[in-house]
Amino acid sequence: MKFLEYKAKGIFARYGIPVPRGVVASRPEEIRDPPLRAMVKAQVLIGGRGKAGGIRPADGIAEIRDVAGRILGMDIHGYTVRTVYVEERLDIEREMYLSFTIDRSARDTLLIASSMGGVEIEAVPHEQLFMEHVPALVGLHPYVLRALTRALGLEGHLAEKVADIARRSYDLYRAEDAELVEINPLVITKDHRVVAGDAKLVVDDNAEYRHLEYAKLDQDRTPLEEEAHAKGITFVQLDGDIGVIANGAGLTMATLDILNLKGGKGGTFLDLGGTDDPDRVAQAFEILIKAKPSVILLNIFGGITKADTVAQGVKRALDGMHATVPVVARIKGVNEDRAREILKGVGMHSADTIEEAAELAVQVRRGGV
Amino acid sequence: MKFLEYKAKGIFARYGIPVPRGVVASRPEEIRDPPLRAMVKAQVLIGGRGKAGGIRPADGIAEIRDVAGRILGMDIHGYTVRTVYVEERLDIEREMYLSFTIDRSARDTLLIASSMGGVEIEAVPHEQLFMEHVPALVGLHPYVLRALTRALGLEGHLAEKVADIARRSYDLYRAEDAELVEINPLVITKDHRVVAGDAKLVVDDNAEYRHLEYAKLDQDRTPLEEEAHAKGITFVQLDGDIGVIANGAGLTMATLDILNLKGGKGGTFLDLGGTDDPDRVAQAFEILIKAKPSVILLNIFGGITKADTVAQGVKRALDGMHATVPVVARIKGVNEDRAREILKGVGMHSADTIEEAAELAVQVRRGGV
Amino acid sequence: MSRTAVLLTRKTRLLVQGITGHQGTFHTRAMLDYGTKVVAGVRAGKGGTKVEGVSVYDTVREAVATKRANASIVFVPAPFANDAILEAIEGGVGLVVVITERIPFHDALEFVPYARSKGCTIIGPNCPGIISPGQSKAGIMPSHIFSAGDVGVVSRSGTLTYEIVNEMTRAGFGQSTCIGIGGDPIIGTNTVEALALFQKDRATKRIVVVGEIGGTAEEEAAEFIKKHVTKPVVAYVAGRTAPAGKRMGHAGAIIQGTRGTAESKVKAFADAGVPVAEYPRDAAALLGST
Amino acid sequence: MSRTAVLLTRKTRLLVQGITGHQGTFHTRAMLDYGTKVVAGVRAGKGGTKVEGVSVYDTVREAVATKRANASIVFVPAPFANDAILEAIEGGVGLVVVITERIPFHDALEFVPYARSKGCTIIGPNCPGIISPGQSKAGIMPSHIFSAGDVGVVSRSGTLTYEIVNEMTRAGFGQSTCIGIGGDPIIGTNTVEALALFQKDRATKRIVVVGEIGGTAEEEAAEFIKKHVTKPVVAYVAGRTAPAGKRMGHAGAIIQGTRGTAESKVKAFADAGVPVAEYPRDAAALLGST
Repeated sequence: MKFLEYKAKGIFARYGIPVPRGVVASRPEEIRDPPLRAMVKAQVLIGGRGKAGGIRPADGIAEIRDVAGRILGMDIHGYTVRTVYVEERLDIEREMYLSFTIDRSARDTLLIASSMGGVEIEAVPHEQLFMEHVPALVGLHPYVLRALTRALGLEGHLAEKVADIARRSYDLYRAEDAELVEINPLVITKDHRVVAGDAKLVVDDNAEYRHLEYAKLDQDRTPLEEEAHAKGITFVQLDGDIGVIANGAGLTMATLDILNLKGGKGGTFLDLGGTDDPDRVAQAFEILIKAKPSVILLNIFGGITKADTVAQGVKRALDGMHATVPVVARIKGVNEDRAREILKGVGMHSADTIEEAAELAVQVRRGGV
Repeated sequence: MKFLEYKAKGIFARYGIPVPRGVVASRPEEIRDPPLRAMVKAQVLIGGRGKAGGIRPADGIAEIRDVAGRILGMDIHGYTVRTVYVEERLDIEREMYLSFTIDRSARDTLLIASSMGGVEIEAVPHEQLFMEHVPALVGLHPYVLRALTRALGLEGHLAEKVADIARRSYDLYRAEDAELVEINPLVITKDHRVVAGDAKLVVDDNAEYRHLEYAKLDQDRTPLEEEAHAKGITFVQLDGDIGVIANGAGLTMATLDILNLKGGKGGTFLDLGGTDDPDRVAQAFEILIKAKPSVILLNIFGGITKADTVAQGVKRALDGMHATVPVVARIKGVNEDRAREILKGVGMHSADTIEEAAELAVQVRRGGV
Repeated sequence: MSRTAVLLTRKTRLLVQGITGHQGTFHTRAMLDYGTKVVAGVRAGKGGTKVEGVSVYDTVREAVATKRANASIVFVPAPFANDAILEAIEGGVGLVVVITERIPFHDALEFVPYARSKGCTIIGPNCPGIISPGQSKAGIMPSHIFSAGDVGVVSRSGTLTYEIVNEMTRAGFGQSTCIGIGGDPIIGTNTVEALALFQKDRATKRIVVVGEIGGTAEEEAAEFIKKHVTKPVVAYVAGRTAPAGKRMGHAGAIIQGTRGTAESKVKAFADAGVPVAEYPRDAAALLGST
Repeated sequence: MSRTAVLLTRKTRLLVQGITGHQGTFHTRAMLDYGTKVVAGVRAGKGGTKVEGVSVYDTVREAVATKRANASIVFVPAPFANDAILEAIEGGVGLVVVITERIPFHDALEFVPYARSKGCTIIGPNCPGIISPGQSKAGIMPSHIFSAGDVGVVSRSGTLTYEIVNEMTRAGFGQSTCIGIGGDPIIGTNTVEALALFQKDRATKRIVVVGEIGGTAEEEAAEFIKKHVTKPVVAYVAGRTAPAGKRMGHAGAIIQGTRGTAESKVKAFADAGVPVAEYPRDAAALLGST
């Protein structure tokens, strides 16, 4: 789960992390009582807003509304700006970087900090990064914070403030099941406050059941992905036109790769998982059909999965939606012959291997079959 | 740090563990608004109150005051009752046992429970005990509580209540740096409440700095031990008459043992620790002299400890208190010759080994020297 | 005759946590049919009953004490899985196979290092389990596609592995042990650790690594192979066409910025002298040329 | 010539945490004088300074990176000791000797198992440290009473051990390594673990165990000796006259109910065929007859 900046900042504030004062709006005239020396910031779930012109200064209510009006509706890397955040403009003395994230290799949490803030962390040279693991079994102890503030060259009150923000960020990271808590830039103002200039928060989708309050947030999903998510279906929209559906994430990825090697391009990643419940299969196919693929490529390798009930689900969806989209299927599993029978009834093309199925799908798309 | 029952129950209540309603008093006439069906309970830091007659039922204010008057001032295993706790008398359906304590061998926390409550846990047969470790690194998880309530033969609401009390007891154990959190009996009342019938709490002395609010509690110490504790001196009063002082806990114990083998009996355990600061030594000796020993046996094995400054401290204390108690000393360490000189000046007897020193102390005590 | 294998042999005494659920019951039957010594099931409140002829206990400790179980397979739903896994670790089993998917990784950040500190091996979470063909299966994979042999297989995915193993079996390359290490970002046994086990195992002569996008497990595996693996290794990497920033089904299968791409993984294997199959079925063919 | 020893040898590169304190500075000098390779000190805020010629760093990580320290000795006061110990463990040293006394045992309940999970050995807390005579000292014991030899000494106490070792040295029984395991209830390395190290160590031919009342370390040691120790062992137990329920100086030296008595410990040793000295000085004499 990703969070728009203003929502992330709301959560940060709950943990006592200082954030600038701000107001949110989806139309210029909604902006009331904003900070009068402001930054107007596009709220989109993608980086690079600043360079794209999505973050601009404005002074006074009139200019703020004017600038907001120009930012609202902008397209930033494919994302339409529907919300702006009008925030107190900070007098920046120094910008730093601070984040907690998961280190998969070390199977541990990684604290990353840098005295180079306000830029993409990937662009910061390795020797400019402070990195320290924070093991979940013992938690964040003062020695890490001492090393952190030392690496940032901070002393006295500023060191204490940054250490405190780091401690609170880690609490947030743990308690909110975050994958990423990032403050970039972490700003020292000219009047010696330490404030989260930006706030990025990504929460583990698998922990949604522990944070039901987040379930309805704006997500980085297309409307169809959102619909699939609501139904518990693993679905990603891609930029090709062949609808790929398979069982298992790895197999679905491999099917897309093979399709590509055969000259086709996948328009969907749809992982049926282990299900052979015809109702679930039908639901998944409905999503798939709504994605308007030119052809559907179905690849089931079901050692245990019952192929015939999968086929029933496919048939049910095609019939129910009066869909005429051609289906190329490669089905292996229990009752695979019966499955082929059922799908032949809806005009399905059949293949023995993924490779053949992929080739066939490409041919069908070209109108060659 | 040990706690009188009513103080322990106050802390238990803070953690949401149900305790009976009660009032505390040090004189019968102080008892106001007590539960009218009551148990009057002697508040002493020693077990076996019940058998000694320190816990008695009483009904109505008159009888309660009368019974309290008889309990106050009682001597229970050497402890004078200065406080009574007048508590709601429970209608007991069942008594159980629950505790969290430290398991030194396993270097872990041990949860002990039994469906035999209200008796000394040492007397309960091993097969009647439920025991499960609770590792600090991961904490108390539901599987432990499920096993616990199952072992106690509980189901439904009662199981939930007991699991909840166990969870809260563990929280208390961790947060209060407890060595022991014991509820014995843990009572199920006839109206299906689950209540801590008694409450025992022992907090790690080493964690006193994290719990300064406990520093002034009644402790299981003699007044002289209390005085020593306040001065940071490690001192235990024993029932012999020879004042033993040494440096290091193990060496002090060994000195007491050797004294015993030589026919003497130690009256004090006084561990000087690593200090050779004459002021600290003098303070320790003052405590020792107040214990009125017939002889003092001083044993210093100081590889690094400066023997002469230790001797200066001894002299200062003896001079300052005009004490005439004979001192037998065995001193090894830096400047040990100079130390002997100093102590010879105050009439000290000197020995080369602990064994000789112990023998000499016994002789001196018998007037043989 | 006793054969060696990695982690799981015919002697392994398995208990099933969550045996009374649909999946638990179904796969208990399937594992029994395969010859796995499923000695006990665990489900609080169902102690004393039987599932597929297997005695059910209320706690892991009872199951271990009564039936000398030394491994566990976990089917318990995600919200209760952490508890079940800790119960298994504390109960003293040496191997815990976690089938459950969608466990929050913050839970794994605790139970994975804790298991390690107790000398307990975790496989998964979110994995198909482990099978030593002809000996035992602690997992949900279709048994009939496997055959006993000398190829060790380590994989981040389920059905894709079945596809590859099926082809291997048809081509005559039987398997010593197949470990589905799982598709989550935090897993108990990673690719490098599985490789180390196969390198040591006498029954394993060759190794297949099935990787996918996300993280750097394959890059680390390639590095490890260069330094420590003397047995021939072939690899397949899924997700060559996956876009950046999208989670491809597995919680761990995501390209983040420029990290975790298939190109990087394929290149790392190539640099380590590990042939990488273009199509899944080619893995078996590549094995033939090692 | 390189000699074996337990845990600490002349090659050990020691860092001192809390080097700028009175005790830290004093014992840094003493350890240097003994020949210990004290390669660095750590004290936050004092990085860049020197103590007794030893470079001080702000963090353990810097000290390890710059000076390749592989062991640490902790003099940091109790309220900050947990933090210092965790810093040492995470900093990657393999041995942490904790001199600090009065550390709450709830802290030790965390750092002791955590150290173990990271393959780090903790000695202490509340201990005099460890010395391999003639090689190195990571501790606060008076150096001059020790002599190199073949007796391993494990002890829960400080000065009492000096007394015993002094007598051993006079009687010609030099020591391979002496480990003061500490007087706290929760310690990083216990008597059994020290015995296991001595049993394995080629430089150790005989062993002295110095025990005291409280807990069951000696009973477990006796059991372990019976089963696993082939080298001769003699013992001493302090506290035969200690009353029940009183803490005798060490946090761990307390008879609780009927548990932890000297009688029980002496009996356990006798049952295991371990001679128990009546007087501390007798330990040396008993060694002569083993």
